[in-house]
Amino acid sequence: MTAALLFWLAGSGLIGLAVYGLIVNPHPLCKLLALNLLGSGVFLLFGVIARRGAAAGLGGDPVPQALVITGIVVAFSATAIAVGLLLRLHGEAGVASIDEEDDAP
Amino acid sequence: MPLEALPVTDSTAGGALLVLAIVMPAVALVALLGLGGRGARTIVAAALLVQLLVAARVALLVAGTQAPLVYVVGGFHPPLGITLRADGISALMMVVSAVILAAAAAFAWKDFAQPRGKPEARLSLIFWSALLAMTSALNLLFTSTDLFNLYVGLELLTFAAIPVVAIKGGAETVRAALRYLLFAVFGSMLYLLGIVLIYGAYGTLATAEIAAHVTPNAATLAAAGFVTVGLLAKTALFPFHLWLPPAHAGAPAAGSAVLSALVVKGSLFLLMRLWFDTFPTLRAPDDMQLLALLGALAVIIGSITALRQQRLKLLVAYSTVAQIGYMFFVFTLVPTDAGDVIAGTAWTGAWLQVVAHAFAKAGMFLAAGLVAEILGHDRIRELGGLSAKAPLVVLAFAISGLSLMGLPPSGGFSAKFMLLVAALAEGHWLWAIVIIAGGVLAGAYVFGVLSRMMAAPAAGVELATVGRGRQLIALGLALVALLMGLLPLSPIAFLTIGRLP
Amino acid sequence: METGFDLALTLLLLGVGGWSILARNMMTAVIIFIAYGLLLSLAWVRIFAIDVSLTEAAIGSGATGMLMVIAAHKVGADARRVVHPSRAIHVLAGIVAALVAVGIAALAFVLPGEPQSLAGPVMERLGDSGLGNPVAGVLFVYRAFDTLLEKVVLLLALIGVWSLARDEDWGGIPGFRLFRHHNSVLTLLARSLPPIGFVFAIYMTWAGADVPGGAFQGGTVLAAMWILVMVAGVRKVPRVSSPLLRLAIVAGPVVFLAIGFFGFVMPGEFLAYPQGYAKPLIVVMEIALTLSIGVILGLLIAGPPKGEDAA
Amino acid sequence: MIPGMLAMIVLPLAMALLLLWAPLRPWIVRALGLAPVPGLLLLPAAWDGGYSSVTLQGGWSYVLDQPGALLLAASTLLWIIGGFAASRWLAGRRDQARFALWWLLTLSGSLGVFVAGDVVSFYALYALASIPAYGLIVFAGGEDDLRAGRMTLAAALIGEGLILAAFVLLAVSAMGQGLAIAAVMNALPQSPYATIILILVVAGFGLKIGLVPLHGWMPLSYSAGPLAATAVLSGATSKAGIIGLIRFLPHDTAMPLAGGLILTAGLFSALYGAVLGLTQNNPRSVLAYSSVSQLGQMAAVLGAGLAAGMPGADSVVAYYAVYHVLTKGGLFLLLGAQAEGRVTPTWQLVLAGVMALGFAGLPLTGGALGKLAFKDVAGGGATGLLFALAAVGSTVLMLHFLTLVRRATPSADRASISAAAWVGAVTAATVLQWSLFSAVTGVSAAYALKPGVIFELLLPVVVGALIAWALAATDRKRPQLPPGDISAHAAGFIERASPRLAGLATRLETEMRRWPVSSLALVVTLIVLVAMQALRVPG
Repeated sequence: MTAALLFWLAGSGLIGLAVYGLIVNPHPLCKLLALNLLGSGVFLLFGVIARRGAAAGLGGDPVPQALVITGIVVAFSATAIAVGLLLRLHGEAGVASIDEEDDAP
Repeated sequence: MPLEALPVTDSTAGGALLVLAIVMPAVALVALLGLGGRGARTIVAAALLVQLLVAARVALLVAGTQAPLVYVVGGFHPPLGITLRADGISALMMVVSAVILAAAAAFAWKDFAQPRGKPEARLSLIFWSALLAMTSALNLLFTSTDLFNLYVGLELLTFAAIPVVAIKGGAETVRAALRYLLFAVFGSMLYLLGIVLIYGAYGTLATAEIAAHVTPNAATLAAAGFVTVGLLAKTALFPFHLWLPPAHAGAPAAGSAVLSALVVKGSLFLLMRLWFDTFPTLRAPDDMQLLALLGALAVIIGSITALRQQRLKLLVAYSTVAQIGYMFFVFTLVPTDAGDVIAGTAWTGAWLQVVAHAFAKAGMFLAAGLVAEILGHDRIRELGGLSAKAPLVVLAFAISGLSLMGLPPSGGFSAKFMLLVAALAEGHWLWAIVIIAGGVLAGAYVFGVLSRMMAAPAAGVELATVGRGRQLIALGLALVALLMGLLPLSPIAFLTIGRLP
Repeated sequence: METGFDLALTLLLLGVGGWSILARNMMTAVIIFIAYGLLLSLAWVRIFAIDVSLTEAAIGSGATGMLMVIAAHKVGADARRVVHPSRAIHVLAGIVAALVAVGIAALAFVLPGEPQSLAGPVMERLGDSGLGNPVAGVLFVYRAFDTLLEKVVLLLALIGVWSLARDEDWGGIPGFRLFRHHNSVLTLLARSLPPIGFVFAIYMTWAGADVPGGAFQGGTVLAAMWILVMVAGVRKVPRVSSPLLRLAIVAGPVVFLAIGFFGFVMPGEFLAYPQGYAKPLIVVMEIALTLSIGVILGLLIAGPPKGEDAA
Repeated sequence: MIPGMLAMIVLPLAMALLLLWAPLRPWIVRALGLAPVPGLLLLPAAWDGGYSSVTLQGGWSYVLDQPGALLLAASTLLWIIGGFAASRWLAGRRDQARFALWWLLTLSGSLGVFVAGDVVSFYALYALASIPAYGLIVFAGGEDDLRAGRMTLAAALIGEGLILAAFVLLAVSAMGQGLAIAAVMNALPQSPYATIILILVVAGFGLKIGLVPLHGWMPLSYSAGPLAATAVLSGATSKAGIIGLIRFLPHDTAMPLAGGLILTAGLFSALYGAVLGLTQNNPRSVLAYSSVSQLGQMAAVLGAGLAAGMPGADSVVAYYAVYHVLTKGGLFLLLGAQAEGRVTPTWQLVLAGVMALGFAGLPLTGGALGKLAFKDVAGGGATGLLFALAAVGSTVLMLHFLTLVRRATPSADRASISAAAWVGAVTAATVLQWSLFSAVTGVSAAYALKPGVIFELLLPVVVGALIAWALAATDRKRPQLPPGDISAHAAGFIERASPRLAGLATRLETEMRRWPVSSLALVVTLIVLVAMQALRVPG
């Protein structure tokens, strides 16, 4: 079970990194990347919880695993819309920025 | 250690209606995409009509049996499967959202028409699909009892709202949509983290099972924190409202109406559901002061900012920021001992605020949309001549404003009065002062706009004519908010049907 | 030995993840993120979640990575033009992020009591459905409602991306934001790989009922093949208004909904399967879904329709 | 009675609604004087002193008692006279409908508030009487009008807020006993919030009646806007504050301290208004200060009644107010008639002088009867002396007003309010006052004709006249103060400071709306929320 513990720590660290990046990285694409990292960290924690619940001859609890799959698809959908939006914004404004005041002249 | 099993709740008569409420819009959405946008409006009209009937039937059944409707999807009981459940507040919100969605659709009927004989139009396909998805997502949020299923519902709602915001194109609205999406996804990730912890602690995602076993251990407290904060981001409570004003001001009028009236309420509903029904024993009104504090800041700063807006739609959007604030007092104002008169008063006041704001704000956004159409702009300084040209629009704005100001008779007054009674009875003087001050500020911004509307038109301004039907829709929604004020000022029993403990 | 591997993997994940956050160049950040995704799928294998590992590799790293590479290619130059927040914000963000990370990490040691698991109940009733893969069981039997809604989410993502088309381009061809190479090797690959990929995708889907795999993994393979064909210019890209394309998009959800509603008739519950027919129905549904998912993923990556000339 | 009460509230609202239909607009504008007519049905109640009430579905209730009926009678007549004057003044003007809309809304509230029987109805009708007045004041759209309108609206909204707080506390005190005014007032003496409720009631309604130092908005407000509107606002709607004090000060319990304080505040207002009014050169502003003084006397009498626990004070004050409703309205209408461009005939000046001195208690006027009626409540001794001093002040102030009226150069405004309007109003005041005296006091009106009584009433007037003569004779330049004096200064300060405060709030909002700040705040909120919860749970 050390793997589970190690990956829990990895997940926590990844969430911390992602939160940091989400706050300070100004470009929406970087924020999007941070969000995906945040998502993967959360999913990893769920995976560890699944692993803790190994029983009935399975290596992990299948319910969280199935939920993570759904979660990954939902996160991907968000990414697709966000990429569409930021490319359109880039096309319209010349630069994709999320705060008006971040548009450096 | 498996948790001790709760008595199994089976589907009740009429429970299948809940499935229909969620799945029928999805069926319509699939049909819309598959058949192309050409039959879009027919499909939407049918779907929303079904929605109205289903919601009304659900409300009648809940009121008739005085018990919640339950549907166990696929026959698999929790914790394996998912159960849908409609209690009093679910039924109320289902009816409210069905009515407002239908009104918004009727309002948008011409704007998003598919030109006859032309190839499928983008506006038509996108707008109607998004509206259908919203319907489905809202009903899911109102009835699901599975935390992960609710997560899917939250995302569905956000993804349905994004195209409505971005549909007009233009850098401003696209940026608004992007802000909204990124911040909302941030929120949902935090929510998801919370439910991961809950699953880790309790091995189930069903709200009833969690409520029965919840203990205030570290994991649960952290989970509650994550879930709450995630939902705050989606509800746009100050200072997490960064996305709301540009998004709600940038969408087409019917879209803004639905976004402000219903979409922000989806996550708020879930937040209330969680604290009152899922972690009832965890909620200590004193710890919730933080939420009340943010709510108070929202009321004051949102109202002042609204007062200083130059554009009507932004003013209305900031008014939403302020009005959301009132709803967050409920977490402190409802005492923990159930059955208390004060508890019933605060609870009823909060739901009246949710519903009255939904109708008033929908009416106001539709009126603001008509204003922009008549004048060709929505600069508040140049609203002159409206009252002569379109008195019904001004009337709709005024009546909605009455409810937002909290003057009787209106739902807004009843809500505010009951929240005030609860606040003062429990000695929350500060919150009472904020609620009253918010009403004064709302009076100032509503009156500021009304007096401009009444002014003489500037010379040489061409005013367009808008259809009587759409004016009446805006007016009708505002009147609902007004008529709610005729309800007696006492706790409403319907709102407590089927509440857990 | 194994612990050493896990430790190394943990450190790598944190290092690579951190690098992708801190990298100044967006393209670098995105490419590192793809590498991170592959490392992550390795981690998923280590905690016995093969289905998740495949999904992570296909969607989390593959499809997401592809979208981000396209975006970084277009907007990479923005990096010089955006304004960074002040140092104070950096410091505060660092502090709160560290607090959150430490807080969550600490929970590992205090998760209450014995681990909770639904593995037992899942296996107990899995036999009724005839499926061999418990994850597929959860996705298509116990929590099929989630999965159904997730398909709606996917459709909505497509609507969201399409909503960004300009009105005059509507009905046109999804603008492949990829560079069009008329390159013989690519053409050769585009002609030879798809049949193999197609068979592989169907196999993954069909096998998903019993062993790790399923509609999503299959769909991703299908999408990859389709994109390859389009990029190489071997087949024309269909218009978004094409009825055939629309049919492919909704096929999966339609079959899913139809089976769901049939449940009302037999055995009498929405999204329940008639006794003994669960597995065949699920396989049919999964095949339809694979097709739809493949097309939708391809379209999501392709982006909103562009004018004739841009295609 | 009951249909009358409802018709009185609903008819103006219905007429306002009909304004939506363009073809009807000219007719409604012409019929403004008919809108208050249902109120006439309730006139008899002023004499018979009966009590009737009705409770509608949803707890809305309406009552008619003598104080309400007295105020209602005078206000209805003033609104009718004012309505016809306004219709005539509006003839041929642009934006007639807009004026009519605000007029009708104010009318509905102004009369309705006298019969409101439950807290919610009262609050609604009070708001209707106060807030739409804004539209009347800013009607012409001049810079001064807008400022006056803003001040009035601010005072009205803040007053609403104070009253709402008082009402909610009353509802909390009477939890479970309904929201009828009688029920909540029953619970007041035992309420733990009694003190604060009284403070809120006095401050809230004090704002409406310009109780010093809450009077700053009144001279500004009465100096702006069309005179027909000022007439009804100063005469009728200001009495919403009086009925508020009547309804929401306790009746049956003697509260010496609270009553004494209100008495003091009222008397201070009475003297303050009389003296400070002399610093004004605009006749409208002078009349406003006179209102401050007169309404202050009414508050003082109510305070004296509360201190002594005399329920009869309500009717007496309402009776005294009757004269003020019609005469104050009448004097504003006089200014409107005067502006017509003709020199005011001497008989009109004399009549106006007599009626204006009625405020000081000139014998045989209606005002003198009012003062006789409240003499018992007000008491003698030092208080009586102060009331007499107020009468002296009123005399000086009204003579100052007459000088201004005589000197006034008719303005170029093509206003045309007929002199019949103001003469009608003051006549109605006198007739009502004489015919009601015995019904209210139980003493025959002949009492007012006794030489001793006449002498007592005449004394302050004579003293006042002498002071006025002395002031005129010294020919010293009188100090000038801006309308609203210190209170206007304070309001001006707030007016200048509030944009800065609001600017601060919006800057804060802009800052919080930046992504890094907002997202940082989100995570901080998370940490604080979890920490708070964790600290509460031991371990």
